[in-house]
Amino acid sequence: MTTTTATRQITYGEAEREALREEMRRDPNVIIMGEDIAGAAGRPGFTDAWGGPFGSTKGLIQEFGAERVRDTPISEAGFIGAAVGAAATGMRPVADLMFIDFIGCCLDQIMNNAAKMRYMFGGKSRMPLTIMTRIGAGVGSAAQHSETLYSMLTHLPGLKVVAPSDAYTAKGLLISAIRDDDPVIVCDHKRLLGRRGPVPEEAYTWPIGKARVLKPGKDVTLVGISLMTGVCLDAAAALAKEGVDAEVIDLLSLSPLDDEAILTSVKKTQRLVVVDEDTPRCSLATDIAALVADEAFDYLAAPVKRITAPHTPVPFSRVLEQAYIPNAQRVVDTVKGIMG
Amino acid sequence: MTTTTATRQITYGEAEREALREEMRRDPNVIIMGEDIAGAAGRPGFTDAWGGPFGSTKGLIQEFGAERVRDTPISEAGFIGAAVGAAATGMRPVADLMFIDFIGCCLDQIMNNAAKMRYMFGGKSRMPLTIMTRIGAGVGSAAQHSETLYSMLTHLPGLKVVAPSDAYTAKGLLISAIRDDDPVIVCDHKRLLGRRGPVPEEAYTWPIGKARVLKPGKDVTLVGISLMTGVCLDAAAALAKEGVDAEVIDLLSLSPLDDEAILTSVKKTQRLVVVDEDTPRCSLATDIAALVADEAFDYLAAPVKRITAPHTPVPFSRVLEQAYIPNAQRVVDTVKGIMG
Amino acid sequence: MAVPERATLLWLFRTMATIRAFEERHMQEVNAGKPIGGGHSSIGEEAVPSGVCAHLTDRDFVASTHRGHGHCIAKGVDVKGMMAELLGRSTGVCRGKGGSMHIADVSKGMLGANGVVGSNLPLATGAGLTAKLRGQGQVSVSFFGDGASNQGTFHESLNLAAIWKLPVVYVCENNMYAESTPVEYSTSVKDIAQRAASYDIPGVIADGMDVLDVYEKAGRAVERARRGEGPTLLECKTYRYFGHFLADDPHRYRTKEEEDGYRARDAIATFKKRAVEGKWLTAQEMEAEEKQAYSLMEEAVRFAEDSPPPSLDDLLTDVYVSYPRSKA
Amino acid sequence: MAVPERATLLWLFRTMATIRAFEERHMQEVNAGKPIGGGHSSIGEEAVPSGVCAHLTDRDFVASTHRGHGHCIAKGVDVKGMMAELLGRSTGVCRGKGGSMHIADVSKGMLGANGVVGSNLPLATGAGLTAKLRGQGQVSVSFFGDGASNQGTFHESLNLAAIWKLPVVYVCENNMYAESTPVEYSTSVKDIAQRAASYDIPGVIADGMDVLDVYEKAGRAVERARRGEGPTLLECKTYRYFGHFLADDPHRYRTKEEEDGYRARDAIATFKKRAVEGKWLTAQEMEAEEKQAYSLMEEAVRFAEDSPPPSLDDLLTDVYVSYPRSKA
Ligand SMILES: Cc1ncc(C[n+]2csc(CCOP(=O)(O)OP(=O)(O)O)c2C)c(N)n1
Ligand SMILES: Cc1ncc(C[n+]2csc(CCOP(=O)(O)OP(=O)(O)O)c2C)c(N)n1
Ligand SMILES: [Mg+2]
Ligand SMILES: [Mg+2]
Repeated sequence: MTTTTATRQITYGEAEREALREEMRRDPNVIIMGEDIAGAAGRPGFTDAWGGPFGSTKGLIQEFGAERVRDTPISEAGFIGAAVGAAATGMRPVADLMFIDFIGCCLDQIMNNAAKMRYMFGGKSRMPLTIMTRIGAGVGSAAQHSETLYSMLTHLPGLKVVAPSDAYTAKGLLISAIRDDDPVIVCDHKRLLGRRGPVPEEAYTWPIGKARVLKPGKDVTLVGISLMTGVCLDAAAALAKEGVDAEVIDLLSLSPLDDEAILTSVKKTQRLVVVDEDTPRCSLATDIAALVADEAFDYLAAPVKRITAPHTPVPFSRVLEQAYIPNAQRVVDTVKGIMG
Repeated sequence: MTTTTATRQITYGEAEREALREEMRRDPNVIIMGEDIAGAAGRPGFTDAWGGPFGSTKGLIQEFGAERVRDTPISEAGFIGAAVGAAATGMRPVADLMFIDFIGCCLDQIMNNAAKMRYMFGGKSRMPLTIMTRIGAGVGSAAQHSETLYSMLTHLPGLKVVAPSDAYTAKGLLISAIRDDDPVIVCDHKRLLGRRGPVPEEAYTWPIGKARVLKPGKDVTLVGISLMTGVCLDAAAALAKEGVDAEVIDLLSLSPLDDEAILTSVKKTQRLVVVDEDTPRCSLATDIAALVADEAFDYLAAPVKRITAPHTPVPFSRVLEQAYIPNAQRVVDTVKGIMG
Repeated sequence: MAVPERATLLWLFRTMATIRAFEERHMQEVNAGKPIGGGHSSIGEEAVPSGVCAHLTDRDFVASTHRGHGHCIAKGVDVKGMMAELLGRSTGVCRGKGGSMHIADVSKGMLGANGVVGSNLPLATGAGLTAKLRGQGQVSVSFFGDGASNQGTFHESLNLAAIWKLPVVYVCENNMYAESTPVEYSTSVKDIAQRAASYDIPGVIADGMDVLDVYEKAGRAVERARRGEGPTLLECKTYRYFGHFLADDPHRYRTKEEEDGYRARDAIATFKKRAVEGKWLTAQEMEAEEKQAYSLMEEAVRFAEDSPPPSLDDLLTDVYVSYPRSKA
Repeated sequence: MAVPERATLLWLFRTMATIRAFEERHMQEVNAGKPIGGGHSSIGEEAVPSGVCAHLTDRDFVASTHRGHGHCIAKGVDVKGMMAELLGRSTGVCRGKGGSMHIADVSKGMLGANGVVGSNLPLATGAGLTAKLRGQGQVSVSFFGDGASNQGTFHESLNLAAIWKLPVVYVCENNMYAESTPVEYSTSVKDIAQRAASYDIPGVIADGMDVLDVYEKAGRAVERARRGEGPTLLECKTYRYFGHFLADDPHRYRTKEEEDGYRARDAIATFKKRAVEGKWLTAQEMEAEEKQAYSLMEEAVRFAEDSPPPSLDDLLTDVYVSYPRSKA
């Protein structure tokens, strides 16, 4: 399940578009809603002007029409709440939240309605809602368009949260999210959207709650999330040259967490470094560190390390932004510090 | 600094009211805004009908008038955003968010404006904003009025977050919050509001970022937050009877975190149990566990334990709600499990 | 105004009487300390859910508020299951996990009471979207208060429903107060219906103390929605006789005279009088309905009290639980 | 319409010319790949900030949008510091930490561009509250787009300002598009000014391509605010000549003819023509102003390029940093 034999290479964004198209064909209840997901809404002669701010929905309106590929006004609480209401009444909506930084405009609908209805109603309702959103720094968009922030959503019971790391997992996780009867937030790193990778043409799922080992190793476990998985792989390659055999886990699902995969790895390697672009407090990084400090305590040979962004907003200036984002060198240095 | 010699006993809620009154007298820029904080707004003959849903602002409108003790419509994004704007332009507002569960209605204003402006503007602005809000389960209010949730706010850079545990710290921390030039969220547990304790009459501050040791001990460190501090003290008393000498740390500030206090204690006791009413993922509990698993690793003699609410919404039925909230017995059992 | 047919009149009366009996009985239980957490009584406002829901079937949707018992009853939710819910029993409509502020029965199209003011308007809008996409003439109703009309969700929802011509009726229950805050303080317009102008949709005012006026105007709004002509904002002027929640003393913010004025126009009493005068229904049959409503409540309380509370296992069901694994 | 006095006319022209020169120069830098992150050009819309801010002093407040360069310039923010900010230099008005979407200068009453659509309206409302409490006749202005008028914050802010009679002018820059979305799709009313009816406040439409019309109508709104009579909603119909952001090709969603129509009414060109015809200002002095504006931009770019980037220490300043201690 950790690899694909596909040879066709497409981008992460194209893989997601394929997932959407296949699921919309498969199930007429699947609809997409968001700002400029088609573009030029209602303007005669100008269909699909944008196809989504990141092109993720390009071409879908031609096939599925404006009822199912539905541009919205700038009203995040309104249209995401409407997606929640549609999901509660039998549709299977995908809502596009352009940037995760805008979560504060619609969090009430997500946390108080989408995440809680099934529980509050004693299990007598379903909430097959998917929210796609974009995370991460590195493109010069500064403090209000560069957050990672998935830790905040992972904190909330009732939500599932995933963060694909490449085109293959992007398609598989998005299909799983759409088919899931609980609300799922899909966090796409903006710097992954254009990256190519092998993707099968047919529909397939990547199970929500399942991490994968991208590189086996015996000396230290590196857990990466989203873009940081690549940083871990780079660091592992550099470490290999210095004789350190790192195992790289690509987390993929933040909630539920694949604690088995993490614990199994750490019990073998006895060392853990979590690499997380989110800010450090009450984060995925602390979450995984705490898990291991409890359940793999007897196996640990060194302090559990976290490499994260600093506890600050994202700065604009390129030199600062680059310093903000965790990189392979920091991982290498940290690993060396605990290899003792 | 950990105790007071005051003998006068007042409730936690009264202590906060005193803090507000004293700060409003001291600084004409201090204003309070919120729903029903006076009540019967604009109705001739009916001043101060409520004095706040929890009575925290009772009597203030008589002394300071409706301009400074300002009832608001139900518009959390609007009035909390207005408090942010007022703070950016020279006022020192205290905004009342009735329950932390409503944070999703106004989070954008808090996370994108209040928390980031100082940083985004290169340090050229101040944000002396205080937000008072209520947390915690146990009063039968179910899923949308019982959340603890401070972990989510602690995650956000630029915000300070405090959670007093008694009347004394409630007054001292609220005064510190009001005088602080950064935004501070004060989380009051609804079940603490009516509890009495000794409180000095004059104004005093409890420093933000400072925990306190409420009971020294040598065998295990219990970290409590808000209502859970009392749970830790109860557990410590029960453990003492069984010969286990627990140290109880009352966290008080969630952001910034008093990591020195925690590390010093754990280096002595070699064992840590964090007791946190918030849900478990990406929480204060994991945050503190991760800190210790990194920086006090060499001192640890046992797995780092967290006792939290389960990863579910808060249930209504009393039997379920009681099972939801961490209690002293769970702490005792957990400590015994790691004393071996 | 045309008088509705007899079956409708009887339904309207029975529904109002059932709501009142339910609220009174619940209040009694709360005062006896039984369900913790209290609740928000809708006594005085019975005409609104009754007059509106008379036009709906189980296939239509309602999204409700913290003051939601009346909406549930008018939407056909089982009264015994409701009472069991409020007493936290496993036989409750939400198996005891929701309580008063989250009482729901999706199988009846009742999408839940809601503890967050203004939070239900987008939900109802989304249910309206489902209705539109399904194309089977379903309608969605949002009930919300005067206070809620100042939330941003009001604006966003009405705009969405207007541009998409969704079959939604936005029913503002203007009972003049949001907690202790008078509507003339909180709200920049005299009539909330006036705000329909911001969306180019009809804004209609009904007398919320007159079930036939509500019935008639809601009927027009529902028909418009079913015809695919889009949303309506229907403001019903009404009054809650008791405090915001059961422990609230409303005389801290309003006069006894004001209350008396509304009680003198009590929707149930007025209807009875007119029905007898107009010979629509007899006093006897209406009294029988009322008696029946109260005895139903006895039965409901007995049912609830005979039911077990949820089992501790229920704490962790109805949500995927990932962490800590099986340890909560 | 009375023609403003000569100094005002000159200020209006100079401000419009400076905004355009700034935007053009910035676009040039972006196209050369210098500042990453791009930016949102306000070319075509210069008349709006110019006509509004002509009535303000440094003691008044402005809260701005993602398309904020023009608002900054009209509010008197130093152009060199702005250019340095956009190029990420330590001499930027935000020391390089904010960038285009968060450019600000609180000392000039400029409370920041804002990257979240609709997020500035509550801020401006709060600044209006400060003004009201201070009682010194200060005024607060929120600029926002047609798209932003569908956000809940619009509704909540205007209601608050109306009930509290705050001295705020809400200026809607209706440029007919929110990204690629036409206003007639997103918005349930023909004129956004119509939404003033929801708050019982004046709703005024100005021709955003005519600086004198904006100047006159904004003047009335500002005076009303200064007199303590409360807020105004002022809709300025305008147009952005370029894409939503600099890489956006607007011909994917609008016609060349539509663009040409607006360009034919270009605010700067029209003003020049009228000023010469009316003998308010000479062509020479206006050309001198324009030249001056372009050479100021040369200077600004040079200043920026000669300035160092922030030091790495700046990453952790201007925010309390608690964790991880000094390790980031
Ligand atoms: C977002 C939010 N803010 C505040 C509250 C607290 N609260 C509960 S009911 C209520 C008043 C609601 O007034 P209205 O909408 O008029 O409904 P009514 O109670 O009169 O039926 C308030 C402020 C809440 N539940 N949710
Ligand atoms: C809350 C939020 N949603 C979406 C966006 C993405 N976005 C940035 S600008 C914009 C369009 C804004 O349109 P309008 O308010 O008309 O302003 P204009 O760009 O036309 O000046 C959108 C959707 C955002 N920045 N914030
Ligand atoms: Mg009301
Ligand atoms: Mg626009």
